Amino acid sequence: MRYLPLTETDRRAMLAKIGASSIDSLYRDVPERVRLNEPVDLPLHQGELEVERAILALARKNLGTNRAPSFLGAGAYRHHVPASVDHLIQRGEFLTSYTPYQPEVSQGTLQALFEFQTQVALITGMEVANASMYDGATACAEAVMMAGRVTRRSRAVLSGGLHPHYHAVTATHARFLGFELDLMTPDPEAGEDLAARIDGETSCVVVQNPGFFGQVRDFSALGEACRNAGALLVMVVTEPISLGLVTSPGEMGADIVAAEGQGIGNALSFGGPYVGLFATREKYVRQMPGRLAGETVDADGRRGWVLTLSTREQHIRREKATSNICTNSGLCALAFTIHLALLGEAGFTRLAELNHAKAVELADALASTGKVKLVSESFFNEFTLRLPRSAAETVEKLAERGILGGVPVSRFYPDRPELADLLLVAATETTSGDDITRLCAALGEVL
Amino acid sequence: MRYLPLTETDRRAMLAKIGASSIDSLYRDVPERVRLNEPVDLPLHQGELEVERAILALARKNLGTNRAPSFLGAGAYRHHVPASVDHLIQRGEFLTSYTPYQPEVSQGTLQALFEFQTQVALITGMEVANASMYDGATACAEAVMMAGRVTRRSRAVLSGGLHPHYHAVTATHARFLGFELDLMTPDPEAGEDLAARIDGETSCVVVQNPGFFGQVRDFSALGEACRNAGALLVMVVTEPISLGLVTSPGEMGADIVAAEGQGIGNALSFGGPYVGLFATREKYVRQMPGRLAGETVDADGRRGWVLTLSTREQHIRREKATSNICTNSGLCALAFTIHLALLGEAGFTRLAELNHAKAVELADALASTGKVKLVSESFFNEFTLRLPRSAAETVEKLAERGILGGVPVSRFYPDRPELADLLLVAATETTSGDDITRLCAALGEVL
Amino acid sequence: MERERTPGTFTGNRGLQIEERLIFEQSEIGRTGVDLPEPPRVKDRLGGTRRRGPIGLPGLSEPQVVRHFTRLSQKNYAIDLGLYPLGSCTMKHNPRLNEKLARAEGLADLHPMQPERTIQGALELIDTLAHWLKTLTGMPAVAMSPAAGAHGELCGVMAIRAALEDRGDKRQRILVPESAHGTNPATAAACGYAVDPIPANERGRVDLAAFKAKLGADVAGIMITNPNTCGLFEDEILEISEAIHAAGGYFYADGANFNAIVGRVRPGDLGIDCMHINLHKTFSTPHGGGGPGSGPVVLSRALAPYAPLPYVVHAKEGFRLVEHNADPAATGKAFGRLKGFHGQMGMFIRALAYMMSHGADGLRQAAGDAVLNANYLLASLEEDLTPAFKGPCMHEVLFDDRFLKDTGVTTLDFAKALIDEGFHPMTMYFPLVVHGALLMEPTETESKDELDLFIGAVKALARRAKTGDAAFFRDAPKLTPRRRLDETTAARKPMLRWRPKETQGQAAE
Amino acid sequence: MERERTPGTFTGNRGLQIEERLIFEQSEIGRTGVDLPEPPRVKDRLGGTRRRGPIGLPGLSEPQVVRHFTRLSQKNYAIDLGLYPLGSCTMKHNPRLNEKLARAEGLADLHPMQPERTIQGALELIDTLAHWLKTLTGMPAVAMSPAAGAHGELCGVMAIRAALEDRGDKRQRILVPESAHGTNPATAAACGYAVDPIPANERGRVDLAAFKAKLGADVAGIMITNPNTCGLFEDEILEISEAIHAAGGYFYADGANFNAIVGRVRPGDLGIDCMHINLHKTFSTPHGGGGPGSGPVVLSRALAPYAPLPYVVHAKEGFRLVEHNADPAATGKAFGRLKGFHGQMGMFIRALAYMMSHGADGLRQAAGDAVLNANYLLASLEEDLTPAFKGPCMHEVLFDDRFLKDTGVTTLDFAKALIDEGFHPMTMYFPLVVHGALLMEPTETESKDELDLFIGAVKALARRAKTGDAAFFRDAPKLTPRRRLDETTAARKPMLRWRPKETQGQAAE
Ligand SMILES: Cc1ncc(COP(=O)(O)O)c(C=O)c1O
Ligand SMILES: Cc1ncc(COP(=O)(O)O)c(C=O)c1O
Repeated sequence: MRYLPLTETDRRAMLAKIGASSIDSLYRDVPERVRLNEPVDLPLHQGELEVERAILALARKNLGTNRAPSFLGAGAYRHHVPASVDHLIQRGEFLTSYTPYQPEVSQGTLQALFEFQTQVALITGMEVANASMYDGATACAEAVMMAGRVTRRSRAVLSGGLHPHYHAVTATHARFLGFELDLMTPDPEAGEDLAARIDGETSCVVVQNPGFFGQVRDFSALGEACRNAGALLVMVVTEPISLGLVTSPGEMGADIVAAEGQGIGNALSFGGPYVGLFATREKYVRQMPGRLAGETVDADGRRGWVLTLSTREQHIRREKATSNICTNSGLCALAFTIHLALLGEAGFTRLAELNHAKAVELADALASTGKVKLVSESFFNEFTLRLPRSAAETVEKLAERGILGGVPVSRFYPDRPELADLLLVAATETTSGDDITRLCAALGEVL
Repeated sequence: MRYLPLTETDRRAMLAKIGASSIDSLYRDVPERVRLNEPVDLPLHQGELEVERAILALARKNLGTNRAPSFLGAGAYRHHVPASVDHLIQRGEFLTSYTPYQPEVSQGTLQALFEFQTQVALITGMEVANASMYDGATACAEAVMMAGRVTRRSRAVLSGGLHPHYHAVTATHARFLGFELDLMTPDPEAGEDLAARIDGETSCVVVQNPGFFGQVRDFSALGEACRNAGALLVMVVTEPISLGLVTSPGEMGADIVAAEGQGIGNALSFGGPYVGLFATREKYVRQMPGRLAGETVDADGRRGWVLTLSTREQHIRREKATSNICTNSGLCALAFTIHLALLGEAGFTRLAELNHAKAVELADALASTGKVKLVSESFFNEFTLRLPRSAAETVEKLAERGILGGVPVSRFYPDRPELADLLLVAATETTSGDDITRLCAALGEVL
Repeated sequence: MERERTPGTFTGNRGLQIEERLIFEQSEIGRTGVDLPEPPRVKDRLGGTRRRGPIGLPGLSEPQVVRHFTRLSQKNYAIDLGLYPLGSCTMKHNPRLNEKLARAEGLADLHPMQPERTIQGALELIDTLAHWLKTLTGMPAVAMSPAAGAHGELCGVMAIRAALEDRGDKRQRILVPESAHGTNPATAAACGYAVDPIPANERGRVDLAAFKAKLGADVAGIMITNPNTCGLFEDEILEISEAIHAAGGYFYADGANFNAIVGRVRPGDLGIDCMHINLHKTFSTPHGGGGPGSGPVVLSRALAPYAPLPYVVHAKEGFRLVEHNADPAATGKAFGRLKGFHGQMGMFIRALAYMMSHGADGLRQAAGDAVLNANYLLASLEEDLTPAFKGPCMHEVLFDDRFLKDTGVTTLDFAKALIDEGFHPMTMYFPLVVHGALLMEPTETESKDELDLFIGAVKALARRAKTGDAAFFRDAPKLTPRRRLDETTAARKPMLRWRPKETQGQAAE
Repeated sequence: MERERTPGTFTGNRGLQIEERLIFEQSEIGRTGVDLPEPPRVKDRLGGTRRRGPIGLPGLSEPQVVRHFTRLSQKNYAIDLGLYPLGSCTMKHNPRLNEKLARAEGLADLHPMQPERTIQGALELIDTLAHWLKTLTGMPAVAMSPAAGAHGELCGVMAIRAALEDRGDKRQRILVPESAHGTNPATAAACGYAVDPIPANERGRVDLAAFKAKLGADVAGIMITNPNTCGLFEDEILEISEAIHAAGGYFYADGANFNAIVGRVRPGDLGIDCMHINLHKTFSTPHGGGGPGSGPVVLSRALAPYAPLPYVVHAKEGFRLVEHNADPAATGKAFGRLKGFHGQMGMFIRALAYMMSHGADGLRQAAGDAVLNANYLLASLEEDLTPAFKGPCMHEVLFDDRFLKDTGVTTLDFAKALIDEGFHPMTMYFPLVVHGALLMEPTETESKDELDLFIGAVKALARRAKTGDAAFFRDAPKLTPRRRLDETTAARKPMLRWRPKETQGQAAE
């Protein structure tokens, strides 16, 4: 077996040193009757070539977005990631290291995390950010729980423009941890009145910008309303590229930002691993979940970095920790940091402009087919269409034609017939004019 | 431009320091009338996404061996290269370093080259090897020139079983350097009598094993004949995997081995870059072309490596150098070394067995179609078939069916009608039973 | 071996050890490491939310970025560089084949919300991995979506609570051994449970009597790591599972140490109800400096109906992904959703490639070799160090700090001295049940040569400690990019981000 | 800054600097880093040549091999780590995009002998690259097959000789400036020519008078590097090309320094007949620790018919690859073949991606920035070092060792001290026309920051040298994985391979 360095000779010598007769005998503390004496009923070991063939055969049963015009979004976006990002995250020193518990030999990871935290703080317009969460949805749930700790209140208002998965994950935690949620109904037209739901028991209001249905809004007034009521404004972002063009949550008065970072640096990968961004105000830092890298000096007085404020965390604080998170999304955060370092201010803002322009182009092209109605008055790079018939069936028909035409809202809300003809459609810098033409033509056929 | 770190502000500051008004003014030594003042007539700069799309569009116009059953050989072989090989050679410290002229900060490359030289010496059964040549064909020409220097004789006998490209490259050098070649005619049946061609003017006899047409031979007697006549035996190997199963050139009495190393660690890549292996006897080392890494100690007495015997080389010896080679195939040699380190004795010999077994299976399957005749009495993983009609046309018809069915000998010898119905067919560990079935079936249709 | 306080060079570099500033300190306005086409001019539809001021991101070219992160990388230790015997963390070889496959076209470029007909291979892959996990654990079901071990713990404990609530049982307490990993109590608390600790016995296992004494009608379950964090197999595990079940509670197994027994013991045979599996430990998906991981949870028949959404089922038309309790193919009892989309696909690919490469035979051998390596460390070091418990151990071996008694050298000092020797330290001060713990997990992918070198270094240091050279240890490490860092100041005045020079003063407050 | 003679640790490691033995010293019999299926049992057809004894290759597992080469890699300096100002070598940023594309399916997996219909994209790619090269050089033809610069030189000089012979002209001499790279005279000799050196003038250029004096009916040609190896543009180049042509000879241009003028000067306008282009210099294909490279040769109308086989032509049915003089699409005059198959396709892909990324505008800017960076070094260092010639220079700047006069410090010592500062040294003792040459080529991919740090370090060292601290320099480098190596012994008793212990004694003889 190619991954096992011990030879039979080694094993014999080591057993002799140990004074044991066999490897099996080292398992003597395992009750005899549960010890397996034979390999389980699974295939035997295989070489690289065989494994590669088997897995690539599975890959070939899929239609990936590299091979089909794709307009899918709904919280996961296809962007071009520069080749150097993947090259660098594959360096063994990053890839095969653990959480940087020993700072003297982890300065690489630690400095990169410090840069990540700074970048996240900058693009969200917040004071501080942590070293990542699993994904946007879990970050959202953590934000709501944190708001509860900060305000010592137990009811959170969740916007109808919040991604349904974020809704659902937050609801799961609410159920088990025992806090209350005021769940607004799905709100494609962005007409809900959130301020009206705030009262003295409200820990936070959670909104998403751009909203799940695409609309971009200014939440400054809502932030003001929250502040007046002693509640926090939690803002969710599922497309981080939007932050290059849209006023940041921080400027709108957000107290906590929970975002999905996948759109920067990370592949679609069928939904994971992604990277949750989590940012807040400095004064709340000791209520934050997750790891934090901080600056300090070494014994020679040279600048360096360490993990810090770990008294918030499970390995120190155990049942009193701010979260149970341990392993996070380190390498995805690194990819995010490298991609955003490459983009820089100029590249990031231009990329956002480009995404928006493509979406405008797409929206206009679709509207001019006369078959669909644009629901989202404003949008960044994704919007909602109303179709003359079931969006789910339409998407199936497009798939038959080799086009990944968007995400039917019914996929998230199967029990709401009023949403059945809504389709989410996204464009990014990877969307070509030809893609748009093909989609419009195909829609012409199937609608 | 993403690769250029200087900003306009930088440029201005630097020009001020230099005391120049513009970058253009730094070109003042260029005669005015040949200075271009505008960009040449070529496309302007493009982003990664655009470049990637353009080049992948070209790639998609090809039918690669990953997507088609392939039986191509003739000096380039498709083998499975473990993923870690490519991972490691892409490490920036290997990929983006120069020839290890500064040994204190090049020990990585130097030690790897020392390991490469040792591996090459071991598999060829020779005493010493150099740090690589461009490819097998140029190594062969260098071997013949070296034999001339060693023996101070000027006629080389080239076997009819030698790869025609090796023939041709050697002939090119012979023409310009002014030595004589005794070129044997192509010899599919391996019937030539080489010993008879040796005389007092013979510098060397060059044979290939396995031969171009596939046959494997014992050249010990020829080596003896060479030795008796004061000539050298140069042995060429174009499929390095064969050395895991076939008696080594060294054991057969070769004085110089020139080989193509591509088959270990390197992709087909449409013919290059590949890696020439060059090995000889210790006593001839000062007549060798190419770089050599050697062991020594540092100022603290610790073992280390340096480039050595450079008084043979062009940068020291200029017109008296043993070769003009400078840049060689360093990174391909590294890939070779890593792959062979992974294989090890057990893996290398088993891989060779596997290749041979596949080829036997293929030969039997083809023979049993009754449509073709096996010309090669012995072979390693490639053999010659005689078809009932033009091999070139047959290959075209197979390609129409999505099968890369072999290399027609006429591609190398268009002027020899007697070879027009010969087809070279190879199998490796990547050849599946299904591939073989498809080839036999398709041959059944087209022949 | 003394190193100067200052590096002694003009640049601060030391040969190949190159200093590197933050990206923010290398910025020039307008510079970028990408080339993007000019966006077509359109009237924006941003509803008046267009950003006004600059963001403050730094501008670097591609060569600078590549160099920056290459230099940073060289300041890390890694499995690719040497032995990384962090107990409980399972730092084993990460095959590059798995990295390659996770990036394959048709996998890496799949969007999570594609129509099912276009993702049959992906669903089959998840289903195949699930089959391997169920077979290896002897459990009937598995929830694939948890993102890491701790997330899997949430999944398992939530399933327990959902099952209890489903039968109208509002139990309040979860029993957790004192030796447990911090995530266990944190998880129980995050699910609304009170945590009730159980002490260890003198053999390093759960104190059976103490455990039984805590059982009662309000005990929802017990969370046990097996092999436990002392590196020992809980030999009374069958009694424990019987007792918890008899008391109407459930048995949560923390599977972080499953690598010791994979292919040799099926946790299902031990009577567990659920167990998370850290694919990034047992099945070698890379830790990546902190993540991502993946923590599928196997479930007993009793808990299976409560598995969170989504999950893959076989249907007539092929594989299906059930995303809602209302789906006709659903159990209808899923306790909810834990994560956006469907789970850590990139990790699934790697884990499956790893499992297929090893096969049933190789996995069994790997577990055996891991245990052999740990016992070899125990046997080789027991004279110089003080084993916390009698062997044989499982995949990791625990020492306490008695061997450092009266030397003035702490576990931390000792570990830091190992860094200078070219090794990553073992896990320190965990588990909490022994004093000054040193927990070493070599894994099966270390050669005997590497272990012997490590043993030699540890012995030499132990002897040096005993000679009373405490200052040597207190000063260690001396040969690293940075020496010991001031963690107290870091926590007291947290500087969690870079700020431009002008405002840095304020920020530090 | 003194470092102990011995590393001071038990293992010999120094923190992250880890010692690594040869693979041969880590071997165990039977161990392997691959899993291959059992070969089916067949009767062999090896004609009795089956190998009998063992080969002696070492047995390592995959984790060991990955670790071995990762450790080795960290003992290298590289462009990815810092400034690599090796004059004449053009160590610039190597974009990873190019690496990715060279590995794309449909390119990396193409066999060179596939039928033409299955390789139309590959031939188009070669043709496109050829078009870029011809346009940038202003030359009508290009031979794509040479494997590196020196190989390109062979190609060019052979073409010259073939053309001369074709007109029945048996010239014997090639003129080569003394400042030329060693490959130039070596190539001329390898093509059967006598090499006749031409001196440099006091301005660092070809001495026009001396050159003209050497001209004659037996001069086949001249080989000139422009910009030359002193980093200067040959400002009398037009006179030179006129004179050589008037004498019936050809003008070979060594294009190793084309990067200084690409997009700004077309060599074709200078009257050259052929020029090799090191794609691994000007067009950034990575050097890979010594290769592979690629050396296409552009050719004038006079030489084009003699271009070696094979080459790509446009035909009705698409692109064709001409492999024989007898091919109806051939010129029939190709002087032969230089290499197996068709050229360095992997390098072509990278170079084309590089060119397309820069575009006509970016290439011109890149050349300008390279020249700017070199002149900035010249202006910043001229007070402390001694420039060999007056500027402006082109893409590299040459200093001699007058600034070290009477210090006891040599060019070599000075360069070695730079290594401790974290920089790769410049090219030393080349070109031969100045004493103790230091040739610095920063390239366009260095930032001003990095240059300023380098300038600071060089100045500090120059001042230190002048204070008379020669021992400091003689001892350098001190902070590297190895200190200065004994090259004399290495050459006197060459140990060119590892041998098992028993026979090592003999081997060393
Ligand atoms: C025993 C134990 N349990 C749980 C965990 C948490 O797993 P994760 O880090 O994957 O969330 C760990 C990880 O270190 C562990 O060692
Ligand atoms: C001026 C000059 N000519 C020729 C060469 C030889 O090129 P290559 O190394 O590609 O064979 C070099 C390479 O260093 C060079 O600098």
